Amino acid sequence: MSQIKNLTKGLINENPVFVLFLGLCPTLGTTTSAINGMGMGLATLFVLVMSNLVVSLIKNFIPDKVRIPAFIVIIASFVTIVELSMQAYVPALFDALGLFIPLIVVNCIVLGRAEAFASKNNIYSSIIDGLGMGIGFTLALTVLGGVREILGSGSIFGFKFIEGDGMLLFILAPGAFIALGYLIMLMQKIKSKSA
Amino acid sequence: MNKLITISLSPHLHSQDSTRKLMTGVIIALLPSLAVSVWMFGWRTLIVTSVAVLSSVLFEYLIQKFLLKKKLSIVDNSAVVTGLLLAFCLPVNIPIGLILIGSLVAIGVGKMTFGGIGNNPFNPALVGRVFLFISFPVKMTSWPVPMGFKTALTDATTGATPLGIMKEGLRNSETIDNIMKNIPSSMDMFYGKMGGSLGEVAAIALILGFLYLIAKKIITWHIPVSVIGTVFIFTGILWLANPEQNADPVFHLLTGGLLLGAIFMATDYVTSPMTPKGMIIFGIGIGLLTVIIRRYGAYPEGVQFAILIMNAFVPLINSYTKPKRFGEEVKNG
Amino acid sequence: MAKKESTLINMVIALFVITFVASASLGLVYQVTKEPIAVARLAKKMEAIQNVVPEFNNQPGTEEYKVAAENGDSLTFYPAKEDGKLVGTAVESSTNLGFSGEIKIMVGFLPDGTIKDVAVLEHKETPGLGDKMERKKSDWSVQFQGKNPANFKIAVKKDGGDVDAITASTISSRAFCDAVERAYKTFMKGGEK
Amino acid sequence: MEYIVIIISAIFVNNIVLTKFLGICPFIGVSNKVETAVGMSGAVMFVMVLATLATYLLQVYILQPLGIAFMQTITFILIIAALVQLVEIILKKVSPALFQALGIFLPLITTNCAVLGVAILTIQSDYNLTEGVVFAAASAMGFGLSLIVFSSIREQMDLADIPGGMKGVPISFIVAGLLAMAFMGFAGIV
Repeated sequence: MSQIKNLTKGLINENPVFVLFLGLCPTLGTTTSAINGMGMGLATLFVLVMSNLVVSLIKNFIPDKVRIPAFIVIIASFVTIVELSMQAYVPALFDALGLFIPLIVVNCIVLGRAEAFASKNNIYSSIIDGLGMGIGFTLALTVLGGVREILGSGSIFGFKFIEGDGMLLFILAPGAFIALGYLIMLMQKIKSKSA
Repeated sequence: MNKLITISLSPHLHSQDSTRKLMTGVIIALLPSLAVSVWMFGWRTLIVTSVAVLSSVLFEYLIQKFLLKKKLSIVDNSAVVTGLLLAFCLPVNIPIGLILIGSLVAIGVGKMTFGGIGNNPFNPALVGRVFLFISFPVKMTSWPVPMGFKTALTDATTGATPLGIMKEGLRNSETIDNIMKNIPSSMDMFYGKMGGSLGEVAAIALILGFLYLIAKKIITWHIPVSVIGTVFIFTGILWLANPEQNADPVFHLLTGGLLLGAIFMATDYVTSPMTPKGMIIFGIGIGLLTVIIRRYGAYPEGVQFAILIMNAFVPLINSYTKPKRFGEEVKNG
Repeated sequence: MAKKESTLINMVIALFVITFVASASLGLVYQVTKEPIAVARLAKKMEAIQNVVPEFNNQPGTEEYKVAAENGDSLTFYPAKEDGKLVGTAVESSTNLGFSGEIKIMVGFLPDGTIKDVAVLEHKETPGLGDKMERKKSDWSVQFQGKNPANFKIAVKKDGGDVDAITASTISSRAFCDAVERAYKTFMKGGEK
Repeated sequence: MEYIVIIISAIFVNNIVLTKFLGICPFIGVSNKVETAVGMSGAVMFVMVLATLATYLLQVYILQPLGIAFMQTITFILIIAALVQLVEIILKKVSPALFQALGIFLPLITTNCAVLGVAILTIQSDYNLTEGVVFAAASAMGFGLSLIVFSSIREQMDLADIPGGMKGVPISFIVAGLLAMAFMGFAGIV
């Protein structure tokens, strides 16, 4: 029962983007379309699950004073693995996400979960926690990317439903901030109603 | 021109009545420009203006009533002014749908999101206008050639604004003399015979409005004069230094939205500094940024961006220019 | 199991082991992905080459050569050959005149200097405006097909050329023309290999 | 001339916060007061320049000669983390006053993606060492400019009657969006 809670808490109640306001840079920077947002989310999900797994696996071997550098090395390794694999197998997506792939390493969600959860819990629940948070993050990015794509290019997942262009502002930088601002407000409304 | 507290006048009034009176004054001051626009661009001017005004008022009403559930403030006419100013920044051949989007953004995002009148850091009409400009660059920059009531509204007969022609020409490294051949004479520009947005073309009508506002003490001279003076001096220096590459200062004063922005938009109480000193700093900033964007930027016109950017600096300007009372530490506000 | 104490020796060992394992596994992943990355990079270029020159059966990507351009720069040429006979040349060209940053394009020439086609490799132009130079966004660049710059002036009409500019994106269009023009000039100078 | 272009571009045209979305967390997190914003900007400027210097040297003299450029992410972040620690220790010893001013922001900076982002951008843009350092300093200035302007607006908004749902983070994003929109006017200046 509690495992299910662990898995779903990242969706709404503890959504890393909409509620905890973590990982905002990639959230704004990569969501010019739903598919880009989803790609970024999945890349982060992978790093999150793997680093949670490894951190919880070796937590007892790491002396307390050096745990943060150790976590950073572990996270950075998985980020590099994602970086290299994406370059090799999905180069177009890698080009679209650009700088934000290496920047997963400083995404507060990843280090935050490693420090706050994985270093204290067993492997199984750490994986579930990583999955939950990762899915919540992916969901948030996909939704924001979707909203911006619908408003900005008149399409969703690349499927065009109006002629010509949408409101270009939404695929440019200002639109990212504005769309996220209103989405957070909506999410908080939904959350306060469901709670 | 939205305001909550009258800061430039004393005694300090903040009743809805006073807001309403000021707003009505602004509306009257805008009428000469509207008249010239109708003369230059034909009846569609009135359609564009009324759609913008009505939709602004409607959106303000709907948002206040159903989203914010607050006391209604429609009666203070500030939404009418926002709608008018927005319409004045649009080309006359703009599709109706875009006007609706513009007023929704102006009122919804620019104003009501911040809690309505008096709380917004950015000028709502400019928020709407720049939003449209960036979102629909093609539709927002096809200007009909003014031909009075015969103004054709099809794409085939659009022309550029004088500033657009200037930027184009300079990019092609043509000389000013050559470019000027394609630009209406200063006299034509003075009474508004040029391509451009509805309310920005006729310098004479805008100046009339300015004199009315000053006479009625609705605004003070500080902001408009410092904006216009800065533009005049800065472009004058550029012109004297290199007349081959820079248009003369008179050209810069008469073209684009400079007068409209300086007189009616930069002077918005809510989004401009409180003290005369602050107003002058604010005005100089707008003037400098306008010239920098016009001369060096990608966009031919910079007034709208310049005012928005300086809007953002208003709290800082206020906290450095606000007089201290009785030596107490004054909180930024 | 008890948590390790934070003694110096423990800390050094722990960090060393982690760093060592991390570097080793990264090295491994690097070895595995090295080839696919190279392939992916080449594939992108090859796709552009294929799009702009007639059919060929050699390896233009491995027969590339550089030709000096006007301003001391040099452009990369990819010869396309069918059964050893030159059928076209893809020229990688670029310009800094874009609205926001560099634009890289691939221009394919037939041996007589006629443009077979053009393709965009990289650009940072405004979405919805300047990005219409990409074929997948609009058909704007089709107008270059089959034109010979000897009798088709590669410049936008506003500049007295023969190219229709993208609506509201004269700067991007002009930059694009500049890159094509550069490719053409360089091609005529040293392309007859 | 090159340097002026880099500086204007990094501060206004391609502001790292408003157009590149780097350093958003402190932008939203520590922008309640102008005073804190100034402190944070100073600390970021300090670390960003040092980090860019260090990572540049690392990239050019170690990673590239050894052919292990793929280790970029992992080595850069370690360097930055170590650097922040080092700065903290040295500042504490050498200049307690400065430490007082910047100290509380330093731990936050390791995970400020603007620092790593600028370090990587310097490499990607093929800058040389001086250009890189100028770019880092100008980027930090751009960060500081937007942070300070933004915090002054937020201070003022504390007094405004913001609707319930928009209070706090949502309204901050709207302001940031409108600020980014206004800054688009700088497009094409360099």
